[in-house]
Amino acid sequence: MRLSELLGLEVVDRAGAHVGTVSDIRLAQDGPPQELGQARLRVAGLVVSPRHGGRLLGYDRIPYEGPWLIRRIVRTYHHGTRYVPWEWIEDRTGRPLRIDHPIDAIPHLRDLPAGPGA
Amino acid sequence: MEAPVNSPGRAEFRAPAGRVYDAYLHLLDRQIIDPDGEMIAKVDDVELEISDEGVLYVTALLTGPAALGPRMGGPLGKAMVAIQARLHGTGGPGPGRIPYHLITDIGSAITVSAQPADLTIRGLEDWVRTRIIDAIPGASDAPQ
Amino acid sequence: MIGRAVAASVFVVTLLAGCAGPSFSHRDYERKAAHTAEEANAVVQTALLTVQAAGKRRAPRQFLDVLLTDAESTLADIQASFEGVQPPEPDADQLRSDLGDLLSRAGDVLSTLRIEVRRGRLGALPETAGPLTGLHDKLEAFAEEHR
Amino acid sequence: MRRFFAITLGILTAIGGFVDIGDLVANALVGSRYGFALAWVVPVGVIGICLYAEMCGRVAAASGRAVFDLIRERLGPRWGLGNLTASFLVTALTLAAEIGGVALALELASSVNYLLWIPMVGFLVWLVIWRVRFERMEQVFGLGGLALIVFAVAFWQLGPDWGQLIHNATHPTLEPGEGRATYFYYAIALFGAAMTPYEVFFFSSGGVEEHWSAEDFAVMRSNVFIGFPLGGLLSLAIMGVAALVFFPAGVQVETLGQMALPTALALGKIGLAVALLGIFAATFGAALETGLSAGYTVAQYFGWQWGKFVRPLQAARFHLVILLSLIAGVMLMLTTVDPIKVTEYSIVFSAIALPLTYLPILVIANDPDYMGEKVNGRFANLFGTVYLVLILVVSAAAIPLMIATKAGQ
Repeated sequence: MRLSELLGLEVVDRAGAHVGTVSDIRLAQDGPPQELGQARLRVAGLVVSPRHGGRLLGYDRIPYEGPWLIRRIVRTYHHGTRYVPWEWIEDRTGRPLRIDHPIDAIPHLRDLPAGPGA
Repeated sequence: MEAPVNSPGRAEFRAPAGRVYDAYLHLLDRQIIDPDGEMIAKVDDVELEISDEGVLYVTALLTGPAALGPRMGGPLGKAMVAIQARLHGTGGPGPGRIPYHLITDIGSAITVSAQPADLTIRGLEDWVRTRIIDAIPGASDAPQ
Repeated sequence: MIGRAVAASVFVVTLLAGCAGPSFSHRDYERKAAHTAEEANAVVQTALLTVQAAGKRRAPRQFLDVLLTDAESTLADIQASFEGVQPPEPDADQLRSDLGDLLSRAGDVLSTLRIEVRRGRLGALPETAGPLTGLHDKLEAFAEEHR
Repeated sequence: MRRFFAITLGILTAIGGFVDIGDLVANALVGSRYGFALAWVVPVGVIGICLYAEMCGRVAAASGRAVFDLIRERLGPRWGLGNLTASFLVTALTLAAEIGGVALALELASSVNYLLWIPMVGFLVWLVIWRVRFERMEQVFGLGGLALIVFAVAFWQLGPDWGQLIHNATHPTLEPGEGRATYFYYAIALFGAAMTPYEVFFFSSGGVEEHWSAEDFAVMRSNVFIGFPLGGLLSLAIMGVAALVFFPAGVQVETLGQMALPTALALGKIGLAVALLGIFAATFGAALETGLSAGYTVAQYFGWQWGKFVRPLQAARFHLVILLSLIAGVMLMLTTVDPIKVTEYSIVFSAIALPLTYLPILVIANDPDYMGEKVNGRFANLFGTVYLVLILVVSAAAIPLMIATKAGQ
């Protein structure tokens, strides 16, 4: 499958409540090492935003400061973005993607200890 | 390195160890270059494969109109895929494919350990080179 | 269907507006005349400045040729555009012929200037351009009066 | 001397923004129509382009990535394609106009009709892009364009009343009969020209062509802080002589010949010859800048190999895009469309391209992934934000004002 097929998918919680849409996919390089090149890269989880669009600027994740005004606008727009670990998804082929936890149990992205690249 | 995340009232999970990338932010739409800095293509999409344990692994970078078209969507996206399917060169009708194991660095560009000539992903470049540009005198000279 | 009808009627209205041209009252016509005089005056001024450069041997023939040819054709365009406007009533005819006369005389001088430049008689230009100064004043007065 | 040659990229880039064919005539027109009442726009534009050229130069030196890489990466393929379409149209239309502009300059020197020069000019532009090394190209045409300094000399020779001039520039008033909408239309046109997007495409790609690295920040900065103010100065000088010669006479400058006339009046044949040389070099330089930028934008969006630092054979699609743009430009000019009008209409596409170009630059100049230690400071972010807001306002106002004033009539 292609990575872009996951982007924009709707995500619902155990009870069917709307969580948001997939706005990015977090990859982790902790797979088994290979003969050549780098360790394998696996899908670790989904970044799920309650809003569409505007996601590429990266302000909702990278801890960088940036111009104050743009940071405020983007972070306000993406307020409530959550992180769904890949293993929480019950049925990876079903649409929408359903999580085996209630919405309140899904952590907010901003509460995660370290951003990507850390 | 695995650190459990505990948020009050929330379920626990294991935060990923090792390097972490956000695919859209760090991988998609970045420039792919060879070790000498020659530009090869853009990361137009990424191929994922599911393992027996249900883990999705990145298996290749996809390039060219057949990869970009579906992301673009709409009639334009369809046209890109159709044109690629009709005019494909040595690479076949699908997108260009750079296997994951060739990647040596993920930074502001993605470096792969292969020469562009060894990857069958540049059908149009080859066609333009041999049919048009090579026919113009001075095409293989360094500028003076 | 409705969308197409609307588009068609917009198209027709645009077409009619383009063909019929604006309808002029006497005052509109007068304003148009004053505006034409102003535009013509700018051309005359440019020609005078060009001749000034020529008189002091400050510019080569090719350059003067381009500027004076431009001035001549611009003035011809201005005149043609004014003469294309229908005077609203007989008492506008005087206005039309007064301005037309000034424009024709300026046009004649510009033509002579262009001919002399192409013959390389740069020294003669200031004398040939002599009447332009008077025409400039008259055009200015005309524009002032009818503004 | 070597140090001086190192800043020619900045000068050549600025020429495309401040004194290309459209701006040569627009500056003179504004001077002839408004005197010094619009002179304040030029420094405002110079500061804006300096800010953003410095940012994208820093990104290029730190990461080796040029501006359209950043646009595609942060805006994604769709918005990126929208910007590509608008930017490419601005650039290609300007390229066509510059070909016409070089031909008009040759007409002034030879009195041979400009239409006859157009195919030859198109071929020469292509030949320079095809064969001449990037550094040599920027030295010849960047320094040649500096001949326009003759307008500053002419301005001084015409002996303006400096006190009055400064008063008029700092207390702008409108002549009776001049509308505010038209005044702001020209203010926007001048500002838009100063910040025209192909300047940052060319400047950042030129940095990559010259293999800038993290050690070259000083060279990059001197390019920015000398090159663009010089461009602004040339632009002000042209506006100034027109204000002195044509404004009192009530003439509105509309042709390249009128624009050059004051140098003949003030300095004679030598002055005029230098001015024509400067106009030729500046329009030719702008043609090279826009021609290359047409190739840079498309190649960077799609990830193709680009640049003059490799042999043409290694960047086949890049050279094909340039070749096709040049052919299209020559054909457009041969329809006898007025080159100066063409640049006026390209402002419509600029309105779309400007914010979509400058936003990603501002964002990535803050991204430590790209920049390491060299991320924007507070100053750059504060003024970058102010200018981004200004660009948004200008973009929103450009098209309505253009329609309302019938492009400044």
